[in-house]
Amino acid sequence: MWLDLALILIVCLGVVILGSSRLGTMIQLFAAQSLVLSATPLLVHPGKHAVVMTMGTLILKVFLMPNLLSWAIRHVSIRREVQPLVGYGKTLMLGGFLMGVAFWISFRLELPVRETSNLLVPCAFSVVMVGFLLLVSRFKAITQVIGYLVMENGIFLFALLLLEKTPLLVEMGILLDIFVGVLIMGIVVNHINQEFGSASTVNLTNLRD
Amino acid sequence: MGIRILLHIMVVVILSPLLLGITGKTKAFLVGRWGPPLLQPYYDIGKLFRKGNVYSTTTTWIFQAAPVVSMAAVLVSAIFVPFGSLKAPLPFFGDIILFAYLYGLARFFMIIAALDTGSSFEGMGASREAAFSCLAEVVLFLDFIILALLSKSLVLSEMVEGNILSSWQLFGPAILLAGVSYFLVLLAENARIPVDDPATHLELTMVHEVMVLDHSGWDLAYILYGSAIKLFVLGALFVNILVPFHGLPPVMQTIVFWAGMIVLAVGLGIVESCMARLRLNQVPQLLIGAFVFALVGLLVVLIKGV
Amino acid sequence: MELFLLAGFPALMAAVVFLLRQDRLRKIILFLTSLVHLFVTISFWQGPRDVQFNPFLGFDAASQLVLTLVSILFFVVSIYLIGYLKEKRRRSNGIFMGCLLCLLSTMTLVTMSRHMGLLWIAIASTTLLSAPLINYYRKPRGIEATWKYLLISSLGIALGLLGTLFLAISAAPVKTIFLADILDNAALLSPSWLKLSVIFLLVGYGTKMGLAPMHTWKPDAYGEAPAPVGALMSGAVTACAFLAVCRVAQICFHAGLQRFVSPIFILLGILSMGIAAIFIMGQKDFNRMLGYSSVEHMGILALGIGLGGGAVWASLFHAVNNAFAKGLIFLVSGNLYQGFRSKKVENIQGVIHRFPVTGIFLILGFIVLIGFPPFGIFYSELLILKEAVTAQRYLAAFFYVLFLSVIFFGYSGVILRMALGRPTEDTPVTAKKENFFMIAPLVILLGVLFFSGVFVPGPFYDLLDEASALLGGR
Amino acid sequence: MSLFLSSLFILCLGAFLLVLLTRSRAMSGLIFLGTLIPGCLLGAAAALGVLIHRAPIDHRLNLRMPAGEFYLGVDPLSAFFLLTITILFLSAGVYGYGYLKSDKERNLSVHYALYHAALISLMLVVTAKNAVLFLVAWELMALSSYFLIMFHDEKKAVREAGYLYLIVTHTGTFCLWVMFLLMARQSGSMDFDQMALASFPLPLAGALFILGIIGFGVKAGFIPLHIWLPHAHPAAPSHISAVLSGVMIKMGVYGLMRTILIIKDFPEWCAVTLLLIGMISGVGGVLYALGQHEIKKLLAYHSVENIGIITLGLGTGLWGQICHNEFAALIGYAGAFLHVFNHAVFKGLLFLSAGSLIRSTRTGEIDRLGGLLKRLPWTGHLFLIGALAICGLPLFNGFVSEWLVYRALFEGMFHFELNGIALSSLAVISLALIGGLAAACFAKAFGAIFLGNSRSIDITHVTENSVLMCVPMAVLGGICVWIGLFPAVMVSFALGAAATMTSSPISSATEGVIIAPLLTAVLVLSILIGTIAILTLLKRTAMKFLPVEKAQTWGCGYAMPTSRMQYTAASFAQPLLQIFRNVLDYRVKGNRPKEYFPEEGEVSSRVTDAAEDFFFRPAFGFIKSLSAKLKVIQCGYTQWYLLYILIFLLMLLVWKMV
Repeated sequence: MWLDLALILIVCLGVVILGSSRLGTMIQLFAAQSLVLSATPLLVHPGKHAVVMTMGTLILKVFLMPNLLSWAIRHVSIRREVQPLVGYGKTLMLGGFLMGVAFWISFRLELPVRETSNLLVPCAFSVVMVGFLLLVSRFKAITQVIGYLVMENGIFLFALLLLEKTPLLVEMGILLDIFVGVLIMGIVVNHINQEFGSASTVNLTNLRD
Repeated sequence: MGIRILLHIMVVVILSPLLLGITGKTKAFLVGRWGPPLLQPYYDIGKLFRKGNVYSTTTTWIFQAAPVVSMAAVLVSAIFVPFGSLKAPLPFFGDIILFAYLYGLARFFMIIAALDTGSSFEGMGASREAAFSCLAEVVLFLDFIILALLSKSLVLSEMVEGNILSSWQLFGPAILLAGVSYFLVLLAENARIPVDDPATHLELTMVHEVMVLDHSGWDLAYILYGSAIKLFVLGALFVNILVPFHGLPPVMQTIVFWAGMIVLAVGLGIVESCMARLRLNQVPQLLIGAFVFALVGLLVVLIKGV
Repeated sequence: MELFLLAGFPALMAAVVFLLRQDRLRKIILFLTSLVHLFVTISFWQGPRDVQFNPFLGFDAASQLVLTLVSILFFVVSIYLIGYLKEKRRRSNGIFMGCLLCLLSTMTLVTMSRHMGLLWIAIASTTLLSAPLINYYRKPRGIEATWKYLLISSLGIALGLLGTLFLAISAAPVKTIFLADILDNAALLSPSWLKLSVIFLLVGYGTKMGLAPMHTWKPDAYGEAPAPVGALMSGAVTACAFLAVCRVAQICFHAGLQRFVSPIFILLGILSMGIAAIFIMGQKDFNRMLGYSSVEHMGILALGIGLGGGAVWASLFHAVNNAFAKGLIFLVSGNLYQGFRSKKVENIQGVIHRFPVTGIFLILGFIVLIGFPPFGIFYSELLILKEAVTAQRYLAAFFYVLFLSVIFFGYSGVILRMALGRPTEDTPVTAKKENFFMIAPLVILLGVLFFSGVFVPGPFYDLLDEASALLGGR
Repeated sequence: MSLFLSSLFILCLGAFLLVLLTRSRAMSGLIFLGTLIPGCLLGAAAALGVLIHRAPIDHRLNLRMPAGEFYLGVDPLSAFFLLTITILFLSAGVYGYGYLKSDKERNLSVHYALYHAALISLMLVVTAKNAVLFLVAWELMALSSYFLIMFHDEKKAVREAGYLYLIVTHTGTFCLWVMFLLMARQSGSMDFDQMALASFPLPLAGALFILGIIGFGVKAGFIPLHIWLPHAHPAAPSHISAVLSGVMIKMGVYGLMRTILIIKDFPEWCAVTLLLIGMISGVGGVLYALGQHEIKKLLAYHSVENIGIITLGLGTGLWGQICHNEFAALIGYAGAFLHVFNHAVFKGLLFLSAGSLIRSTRTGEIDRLGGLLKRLPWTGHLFLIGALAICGLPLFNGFVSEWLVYRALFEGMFHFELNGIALSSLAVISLALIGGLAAACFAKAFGAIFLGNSRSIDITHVTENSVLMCVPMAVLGGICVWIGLFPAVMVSFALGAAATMTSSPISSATEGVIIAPLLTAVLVLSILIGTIAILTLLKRTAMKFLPVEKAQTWGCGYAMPTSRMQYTAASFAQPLLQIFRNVLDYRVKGNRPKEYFPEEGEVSSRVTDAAEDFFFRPAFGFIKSLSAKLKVIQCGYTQWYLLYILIFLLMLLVWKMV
């Protein structure tokens, strides 16, 4: 029962991120979502393995990455998100529609999920969809990075299904990779900012045919 | 076989200008004149043989070779055509193609000789000659097709000899149509009145005459003689196609053949005196008309079942 | 010991290169490591096909094929770099060289990994490592290309991760996702999770490989990247991605999902060739055109795998030839850029008469890319068409031939217009003579192409046969 | 077979050496000739050996090609083409050496190496017995001829022509790919021998026929697919266009014949299509040639016309095969074979003489030339021989092969049923029309260039070219006359090749029946030459006693005729083009002089190529515009790119999972 609550909370936080416009709040919301996320392995089946997972997510996604992002914001000195591709209201509506699609797909696929709750797969799908929508609809580079991270959270939810199966080494490798990915994105955002004076990807469109 | 070839050529060389004489006589007679004597063409050619030559500076050896080649080609083409009882001395399977292309060779040399002189009048004649002869050749081949289908053979003399009285009942109309279209080709090839006026001297209207404008002396003689022989040979072929005399005994064949030739000459004279020369852009229509006649003939043959 | 030499040694050298100061020393280290890597790979040819270092890392026929291809290409690019990076630059090329060496080790890791999770990590790291390589010149267009490359490939990697997770879920009874275990008891995998994972894996690794709808980063990345990086990425990195896709196909073949997955492959193949045909026609920028040519050749590879039977052998053969052909044409584009200082097609003219050697190699590259007989791509394209015709997939064959001819229009329009004719007065031609280091790699690549296309050596044939047998071809 | 392999080896050696030796010019010329002459002679010897004994020889090399294998074979069919290739390449090569010797600033050894490569690939195409080897040689031929055409690549027109050539041939080759693969699927192997054993159901044979017609038709130049020919020939140097139109387009004919040999039984409509293509290509080719006033473009269209004649022979042969009338099939194929050889010889001669004409006068425009026979005697007379031969006039080789084609068509008329007769008579009519128009066209070309006065360029300093250029032309002219007067040898070779097509050995009786009329025809021709000799003798003796003067041409009294008043090629062709104007797109433009004292007026007439302007140019433009419109996919917005991936993923899920 606690697991379902956590899943719903993660999905709602995702939607709130989608709706928010100020970068600072978005980073804090992401940190909150990662916090709830790190709790879920313990809820599914507590054990030595789960503890390591929780600690890993806590260190990386709750402390390290948000600080990195906020450092990037201060460094790049942008506060407010410019109008997204289709306007806030419509993005939220689109988010809702995509969640509907996610639920419909996971229902149609009737994937055999064993002892964990049947809510897990749809929620994971919808968080991935929300992250993707965030990635697609925003112009600021930092927001796109946050969208990418929300999508990673969704993928992490799926990983819960096979918690004790995959060896630890692979788990850590995955987390490490995500971290390095975000690190490089941060560096590139830094370059964008130096070159274009603003971290918005609006003027990143002269490579076309 | 050599003697028969020589005999054949002698007949052609001796008698062909006579044909022109008869035509000239009939044309004069129809307008109430006595007209030039029958042997007038012989006198003209004889006179030319005694005259000197004037060659233009721009011409090359082709100008002098063309009359010779055209005369020789026409002479040699006579070998394939039977004259009444005189059978063709050298027939072979597929000689109609050589027959037609020999005339092509003669025409080709006459055209480039005309272009050789470098004058605009000869060029005019040459281009018209080239245009009309293309269509005439097509009609000629269509007639040969009809004859070939009738006689199932490609030897000119056999194609013609197959045309006996009995074949007229079944394929009468086809042979008639072939004959008429062949007559029109005859007129076009020998520059007779409806296509081109042999007697005129207005360069802009001439076709054959203007091509030989610059020729003189022996060259002009060869050309005149060649055109006379060409008329004689094609006329002989016309008579062979139209008149079904091949079934008769040889003596009768000769009589009927030569009578046919005379009638042809007179006919030519009549046609020339009662028709005027066509405008140049109407000549293709005339030849296309001849082509349609021949085509109808072919259809008749096909329908009647070959 | 060989394991260290192959995978670990380059990474170590990368660290050394980061610390060094002088550029010249870095280039020599790069050259030496690639030489060592090449020798070790060649040494594996005599040995048995299936080598198992430990449960995670090992070789089979397909991976040895791709590894040889990667190391030859890397060696050639390292020689080219000596000539390419000759002129002075403000910023030292430490990061550049370091990333290159790490890239080599991660690519080796991809070929050697026997665990699907490890395979994903290796693929993800190749992506992240190649991002700074694209951004070498620090120009606005380069940064934009890098950003787009990063964003799209990280989305691809995320989908790949999802796919691997779904694979793990479907392989729950098997307890591990080691390739060997999955293949042995493929019947136990739950079909619906497996299908889901195959779709996500195909889209994920398809993005890395540059198949049609996910190809959009390719023209930008290859258009802006420096030529040697372009050569390496289009030749080696896509080959590794292709190996990953082959692993997925291998799993499907063993799990009996052949009828499920081949329509997807054929769709991807035909779509990629269609997109490439549209964009190569009348392309203004030479390197972008090479990007689209890479999309086209990846499409042919996917089509080959999809058709099965002899076409699998042909697509592996095609992968090898394509890698060397791409290397050749990209290095030639590097020479062109050094000579003409521009990538635009209209102000590169009469290359044959201005730089004869580069001109000849440009035309030879064109001949190889187009698939003219003496070289291998002709045979592989013919074999794929043969398989399409014998399998009576006439629609696919029709589109395949249609797009091949339209692409031929595009190539000859662009390359022949550049190669022939005379350099017009206003072409900004620097008075540079072609230096040795930028020609030698072209000669080596041409030699390898000649041997891989015309006089195909015996052992290479057997390797191809075993690899295609592995993937379910004849 | 060893003869053939040794010739291939020598040529490969020559090509290899030439590629290495790009620096020294003298050496490269020496090596070029040193390897070309023995190579060609050995090749010709091998071909003659097979033709005389009529026994096929073949050789299998154990070189492992990924799909097929290196399997060569010379049967009388390929031997006949091999003979044509070697003779023409030899003469064009020697001519080319002389033609290019004075060209200082170009790197010739690459050109020579490509020449060798083209020759080798052609020999391989003709002797390949394996579909993959055939395709490999076919593409090598297209590639090497492309680079040969691009010799003067500084001119834009040359590049455009080369580009068009490469595209059209390559797209045609894709049809061949599909055709050979379908045949391989039906017979299970890529070898032509196994394919010949397999039986092909009629509908499949029909489909293969269509693919073959498109694939080989593009190379041979059937009317709708001929568009590259009139562009490629003027662009290439003349010895290359001689080889291109003399031999390379014949590979299309060879390919068609090989497919017919393999598939053997066809539905009847295939023979009908072949005949129709022959007629359309023949008449269309010669009509377009009439409208051209640039010598090489004119000759290019004449290649299309002669391919039409060859296809007529082929069509009758195929029809005879379908109706199991061995005799008609035999003559039809023999006519086609002989015309292939004859056309190669006289078209090569015409292109070489056109080349030396252009080399001396710097222009190919007929309307600016004139009176060159006096300045260029060798070129002029050899051009005349070529012109007479191509028009099929009696004393030369063109007549012999056209006679055979006529004979085949008439044979068809006698023995086929109703629609056979109708089509054969239509074919005879069109062949007669082609003959007439060709004669008119070449009279125009020869007359306008070599006779009369020079129209606009000053030809006083025009001199004849080097001996190296005239000797090959003379050799080709000699061959034209030799076949014209002694046709028995070549006709028997053609019959031998035709026998392989009908795959039934011909008895000496049938061979006698075919050759006997030709011998009588030769007798008649000798009488013709005799009469010409006698008449000229008569005239010569008479001229001694009669006065002969030189004077100005009689212009009907016009005092100052200038050379520009002569009939130009355009005015010469005007009546004919007027007759056929609705068939051709014949446009006359320009402002005719209006007032009494007109200052200037000009008239120009043009015949546009229907197939090119109303089908290929718009189609090509459509592809370009479509691709430009679709380029919007790469719109530059990363968001859209990500959306593409998501949509594709969802589409896959819905398609595959649900």
